[in-house]
Amino acid sequence: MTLNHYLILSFILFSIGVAGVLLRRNIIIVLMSLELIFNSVNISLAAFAYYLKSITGTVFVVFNITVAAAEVAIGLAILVAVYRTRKTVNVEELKDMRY
Amino acid sequence: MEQIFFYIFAVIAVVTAIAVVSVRNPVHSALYLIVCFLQVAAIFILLRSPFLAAVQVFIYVGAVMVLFLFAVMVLDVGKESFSEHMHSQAIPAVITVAGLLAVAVWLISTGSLTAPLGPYTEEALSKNTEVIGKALYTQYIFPFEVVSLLLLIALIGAVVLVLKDKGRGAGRRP
Amino acid sequence: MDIWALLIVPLAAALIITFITRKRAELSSYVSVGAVVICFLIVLPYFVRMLGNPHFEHIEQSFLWLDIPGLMVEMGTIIDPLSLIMLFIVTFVGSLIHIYSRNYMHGEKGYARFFASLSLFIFSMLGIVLANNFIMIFVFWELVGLASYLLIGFYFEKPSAADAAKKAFLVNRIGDFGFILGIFVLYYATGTFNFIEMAHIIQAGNVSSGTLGLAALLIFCGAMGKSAQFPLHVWLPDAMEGPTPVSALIHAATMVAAGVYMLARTGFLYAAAPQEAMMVIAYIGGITAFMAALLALGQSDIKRIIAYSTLSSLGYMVMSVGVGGTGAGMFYLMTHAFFKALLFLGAGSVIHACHTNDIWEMGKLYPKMKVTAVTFILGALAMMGIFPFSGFWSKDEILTSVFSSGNYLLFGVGVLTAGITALFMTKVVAVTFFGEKRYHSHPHESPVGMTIPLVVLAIFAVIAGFAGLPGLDPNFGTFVSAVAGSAAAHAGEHGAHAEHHFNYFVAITSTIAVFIGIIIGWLIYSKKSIDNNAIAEKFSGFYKALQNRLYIDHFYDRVIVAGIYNNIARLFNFIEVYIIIHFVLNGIAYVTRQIGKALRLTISGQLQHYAFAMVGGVLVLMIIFVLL
Amino acid sequence: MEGFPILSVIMLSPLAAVLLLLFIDDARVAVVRGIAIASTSISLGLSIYLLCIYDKAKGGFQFIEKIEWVRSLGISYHLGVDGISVAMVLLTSLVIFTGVFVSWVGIKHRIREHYMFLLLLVSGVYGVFMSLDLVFFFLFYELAVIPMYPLIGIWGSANREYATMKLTLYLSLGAMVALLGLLSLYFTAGAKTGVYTFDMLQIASLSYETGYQIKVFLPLLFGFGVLVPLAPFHSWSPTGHAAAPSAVSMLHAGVLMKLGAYGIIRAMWILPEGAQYWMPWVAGLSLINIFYGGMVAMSRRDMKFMIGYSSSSHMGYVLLGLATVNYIGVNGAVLLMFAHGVMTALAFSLIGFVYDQAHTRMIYDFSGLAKKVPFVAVAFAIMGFASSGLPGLANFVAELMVFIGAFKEYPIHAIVAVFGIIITATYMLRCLRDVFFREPMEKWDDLRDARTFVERLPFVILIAVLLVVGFYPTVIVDVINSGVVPLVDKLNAAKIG
Repeated sequence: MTLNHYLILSFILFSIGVAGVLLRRNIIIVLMSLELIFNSVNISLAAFAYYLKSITGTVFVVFNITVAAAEVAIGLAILVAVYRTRKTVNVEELKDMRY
Repeated sequence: MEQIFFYIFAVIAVVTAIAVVSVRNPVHSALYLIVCFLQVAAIFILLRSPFLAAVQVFIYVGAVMVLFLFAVMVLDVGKESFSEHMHSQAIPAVITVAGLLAVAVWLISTGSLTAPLGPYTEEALSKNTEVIGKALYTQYIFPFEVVSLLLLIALIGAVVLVLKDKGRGAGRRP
Repeated sequence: MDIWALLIVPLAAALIITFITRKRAELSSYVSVGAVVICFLIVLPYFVRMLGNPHFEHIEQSFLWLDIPGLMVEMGTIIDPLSLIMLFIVTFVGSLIHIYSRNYMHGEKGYARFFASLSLFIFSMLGIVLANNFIMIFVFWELVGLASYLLIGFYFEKPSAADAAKKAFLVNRIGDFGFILGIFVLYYATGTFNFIEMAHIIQAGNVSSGTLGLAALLIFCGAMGKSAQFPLHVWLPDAMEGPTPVSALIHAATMVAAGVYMLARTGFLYAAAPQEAMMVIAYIGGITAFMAALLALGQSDIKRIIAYSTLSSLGYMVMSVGVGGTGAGMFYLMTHAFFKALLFLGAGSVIHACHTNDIWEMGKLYPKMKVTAVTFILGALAMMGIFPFSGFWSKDEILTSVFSSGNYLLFGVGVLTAGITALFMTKVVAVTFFGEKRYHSHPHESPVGMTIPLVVLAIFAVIAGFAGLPGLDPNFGTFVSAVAGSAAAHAGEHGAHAEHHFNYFVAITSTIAVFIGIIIGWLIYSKKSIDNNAIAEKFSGFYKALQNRLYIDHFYDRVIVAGIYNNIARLFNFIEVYIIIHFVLNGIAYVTRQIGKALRLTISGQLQHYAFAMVGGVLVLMIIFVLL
Repeated sequence: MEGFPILSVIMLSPLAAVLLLLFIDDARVAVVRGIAIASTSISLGLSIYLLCIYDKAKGGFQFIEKIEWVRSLGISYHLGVDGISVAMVLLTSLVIFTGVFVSWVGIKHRIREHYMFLLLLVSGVYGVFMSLDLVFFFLFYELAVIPMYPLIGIWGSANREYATMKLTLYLSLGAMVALLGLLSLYFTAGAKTGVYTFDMLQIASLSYETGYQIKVFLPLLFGFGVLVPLAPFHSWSPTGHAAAPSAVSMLHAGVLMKLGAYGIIRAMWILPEGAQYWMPWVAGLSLINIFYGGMVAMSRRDMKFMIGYSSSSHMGYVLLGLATVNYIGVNGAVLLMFAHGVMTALAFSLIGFVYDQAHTRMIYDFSGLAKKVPFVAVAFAIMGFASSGLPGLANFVAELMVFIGAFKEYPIHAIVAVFGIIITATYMLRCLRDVFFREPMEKWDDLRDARTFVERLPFVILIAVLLVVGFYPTVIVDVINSGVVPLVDKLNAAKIG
C-alpha cells in the first residue's frame, strides 16, 4: 500500500463530492456532497500523517471533523429557516443575490 | 491482506458516494452516505488511526447523519422528478470535474513525497490516541480552545436560526 | 527710536480707532489727527536741523525681519535730506488735510472708518518714505495701495466707487508686478536690498549696464502704477470717487508722488542706467503730461479736472527724472504737494457748498465764499507757474533740465503742456467763481476748520518756490543732491544737475505759453468772445475723444479685461469643466460603470454557477501548474 | 518636561476624545462640544509650546518617541518632529481648534458623529506630520483621508455624493501609488543593510543608485502630488471643498492638502537625486496650477469653487518653492503651506458662515453685504488681501520667499508666478466688490453678523495668526529654517554628486 492509493481514493471521493455540489438541485444533497468532500480531505490528511510519521495531519482531522459538525448544524439550521420562508429546497430558485 | 481490505473499502466508498449524488430520493442518499462514512472510518483504521475511526463513527455516522435524516424528514421532501434532479449546467460540470480528476490523478501518480519525515515511529502512531491527546492539549491548545468556542457558537447559532421568532421586536431590548 | 515712533504712532492710531473708539466718531477723529500731528512734531526738529546742515551724515536704523540662508531682509529706516523733505511734506500736508477732513466728513456714516484708514495711510506712506531697502519700500508700497483702496471705496455702496477702488488696486498691482521683478533682478545682481549698499556696488561698476537698464525699467513700472503714468494712468481719475480730502492727500499730494520719490531714492540706479532706458522713462513722462493736460480740457467735473492736472504734473516730474533732473522732479513734487492739495481742498470746499462736482452748475461763487476763492486762485496761479508763485520755480527747473539735456521735443511738449494747463485752470477758475450764477443750493463759506488749512496751504503754495531759488545756498537742490548713497553724496557727476542755473530763455518761453493759455481761457470762458460750443462743434470728434478719455479706458475694459475674463478665463473653465471633469474624469467613471454593468450580468445569483466557476478556476490553475 | 511624550499627547488627545465621545449620549450636545474643545485645546496649547521649546540651534528630529510594534517586519511606533513638522503641527492645531468652533455654529444634526470623524481625521493628520515610520506614516495618511468620506457624504451640501466619491477615489489612488513607492523603499533599503525596517531615519540615511531614485521618486511624487493637488490631478479638490461642510473644508484645504506637500518633502529628503531629476517637471506643472487654477477661479461664480481653485493655484506656489531646491524657495514653500492653511481655513469658515444663513454661495446672489455683516466683510477682505499677497499678512512673506527663490532657479517660471498674484488679486477683489460692496439688497436684510464669542473666535484667531506671522515672520521661519537647511543641503549634495 502506498500513499498514492489513499490520495487517489481521496481525490475520487473529492471529485464525486464536487460533482454533487455542482449537479444536484436539492440543497440537502448539496450539503451531503460537501460532507463527502470533507471526508475525502480527511482521508488524505490521515494518509499524509501516517506516511510522514507525523501527528499534525491527525490532529487536523480532529479539528476538521469538529468544524464539519458545526458547519452541518448551522447549514441545516439555515436550510430549515430558508425552507420555512421559501417553501423550496431547489438551489436554482434561491437566486435573490442576483444583479 | 491489507491491500484486499483497502480495495474492498475503497470500492464500496466510491460506489456509495456515486449513489449519494445520483439517487433521487434524499432519504436514500442519506443512507448511502452513512455507508460511505463507515468505509472512511475503516480506511482510518488501515491508516493506523483507531481514534479517528472512532470519532468518524461517533460524529459523522452518529450525529451528522442523524441531523441530515432529521432535516430530510422535517422538510418533507419526497422523491424528485427528473427535471428537478439535475442542475442545468450538468454537462460542462461533469466534463470539468472529470478533467480535474484526470489532472489530479496524473499529478499524484507522477509526484513523489519530498516533505521531511516526522518524529514518530510506527509504533507510537499505532497507539496514537495518547499521542493525539498530548498534542491537542499542549501544542494545539489554542486552536483547540478556538474550535470548542466555535462549536458553542454553532450550537447557539443553530438554535437561534431554527427557533421560530415569536414576538419579534417586542422584546428586542431587555 | 523716535524715528520708529513715526511708524508706530499712526499704526497705533489706526488700531485704536478700529478696536476701541470705533463707535465714537468724534474721539476717533481726534486720535487720528493727534497721531499725524505728533508725527509732524517728530519730523520738525530733524527738518530744521537739516536746513542748517544739509550734508549731515544720514541715519540708518534697522532690525532683522527675516533671516534665512541666502536671504536676509531688514526693516530699516533712513533719515537723509530726501526722506526728511518727503516726511515734512507728508506730515505737514497730512496734518492740514486731517484737520480739514474733520469738518468736511462731519456726519458721514463711516466717520471712524475714514479716520482709521487715513491713519493707516499715513503709517504706510511714512513707511515708504523711511524705507532703507527695497523689500521694505515694497511692503509699504503695497500698504498704501491698500489704504488707497479702502479710501477710494469709502462709499462702497456706490457701484462706481467699488469699481474704482478695485481698478486702482489692480492697476497698481500690474505696476508692482514689474517693480518686484526689478527688485529680484537687482537683488541677484548686487546681493542686497539695502539702498546704500546697493548704490555702492553699482557705483563700483560691478553690474552690467544691460542689467541696470532692465532693472531701472522694471522698477519704474512700480512708479508707473503708483504715479499713474501712461499707460497705467487710468485709475487715478476714477479714484476721485473717494472723499475729496482723500483725493487731496493720497491722489495728489503724497501717494501718487511716491513713485517720483522712489525714483529719487533709487537715483543711483537711474544715474547708472543706460541712456535708452532713461529716454523711455522721460518719454512716458512727457506723453503722460501732455495727454493728461488734453484730457483735463474735456472734463467738466471739478475733481476730475484737477485729477488730470495731477496726472499731468506727475508726468512732468517723471519726465524730469527721465532726463536726469531728479532734484528738479523732487522740487516740483514738493511745490505740487502744496498747491495741488490746496486746489483739491478748495474744490472740496466748493463741492461741500454746492453739493455737486460739475463746474457748470456752480458759477459766481466768489462773493459767497471769498476765502475759498482767493486761496483756490492762488493755488491755480501756482499750478500754472506764474512768477513768483512756487509753481514757476519748480516748473522752470524741470523745463531747464529738459532743455539742457538736449531733448528739444520733450521741451516743446513741456511748454505746450504748460500752456494747456493754464488754459484749463483758467477755465476752472472762471467758470466756478465768476461768470453768471448757475447753482441751485445756497452756498456759504466753509467753517474755520476747513478754511484754515486752505490759508496755510495757500501761503506755502505761494512761497515754497523760494526754497529752490537759484543762487540760494543751501537751496532745495543741495538737499536733494545730498541724498544718502547717491553719487552726488560722494561728489559724483550727479552734482552737476544740482548746480541749477536760471535759464532766461526757458523761463520766458514757458511764461509766454502760460499767458497765451490764460488769455485764450479768459476769452472763451469769461469774456465769451470765443464761443465755447462753436469750438466744441468744430472739433467735435476730438472733443468727444477727449471726453471719452481718448478711449483708453474703453480699450482696457473692452479688449484687455473682457479678453481675459470672457476668453481666457472662460476657455480655461471650459477645459476644466468639459474636458477634464466631464470628458476625462466622468468619462473614466462612465466606462468603469459600463464595464461593471456588463460584468454584472454574470452575477446570476445561482450558487452553483459560482461553485462551477471556482472549480473551473482550480482546474485552469492546475493545468497551468502542470504545464509549467 | 523631560520625558513627557508631548507628540503622543498632541496626537492622541483628539483620538482619546473620539473614544470618549463613543460613550456620550447624542442629546448631550454641550458635553460633546466640551470634549471636542478640550481635546483640541490640549493639542493647540502643546503645539504652541512645542514651537517654543523646539531647539532651533540643534535642528533635526527632536522629541523622539519609539516603541517597537512588529519586530519581525521592522515596524515601530516612532514619532519625532523637525522644524517643518513643527510648523505643520501648529497649523493643524490652529485649524482644528477653530474648526471645532466653526462646526459649533454650522453643524446642526448628528453633532457627536461629526466631531468624532473630525477628530479622528485630525489625529491622522498629526500622525502623518510626526511619524518617522513609513508604516505608521501611511496608516495615518489613510486615517486622515478616509473620514472625509462620511464627513462630506453625511454633512455635505449640494452634490455631496459625487464629491465624496471622487475625493475618496482620487486620494485612495494617490495613496496606493505612494504605497508602492514606500514598499519599494522598504525592500531596497532592507536589501542594502540586511535589516528590514520601516524606520524613515534609517531609510533616509542610505544612499541609493541614481536610476533607482529617479524611478521610485515618480510614484511618490504622483501619490502625494494628487493630494497637493498637482495639476492635472486637482479636480477632486474644488468639488470636495464645495460640497464639504465648513469645518471640513477648512481642514481639507487648510491641512489635508499640506499632507501631500509634506509627503513630497519627505520623498525629496529620502531620494535627493530623484528629486533633483524631477523638480524641473514639478516647477513646470506648478505653473499650470498657478495660472490655470487662477484662471478657472476667475471664471467661477460659486465662492467655494473659487476658493477651491484658488487653493490649487496657491499650492502651485508651494510646489514651485519646493522645486527651487534652495533655502529661500523651500523655506518659502513651507511657510506658504502654513500661511495658506490659515488663510484658506479663514476663507472657508467665512463662506460657510454666510452660506449657512443664506443657503447660496453664488457671487451674483449677493450685493452690499458689508452693510449687513461688517465683521464678516472685514474678515473676508483680510482673507482676500492675504490671498493676493498683501504685505503685513503671512502669505506675502511666504510668496516673496518663493518668488525670490524661484527667480534664481527658474526666472521665467518666477515671472509667470508673480503674474499669478495679479490674477489672484483680480478675482478676490471682484468677489469682494460684488459680494460685500455696492448697494445692499433687501433680501439679505435679516442676515446676521458674527456677534457671539463662539462665532467670532475662529475668525479672530486665524486673522491674528496671519497678522503676527505677516508682521514678524521670524517667529516661525526660524523653526522652519532649521528643518529646511539639512534638507536642502542633502539635496544640493545630490546635485553635485
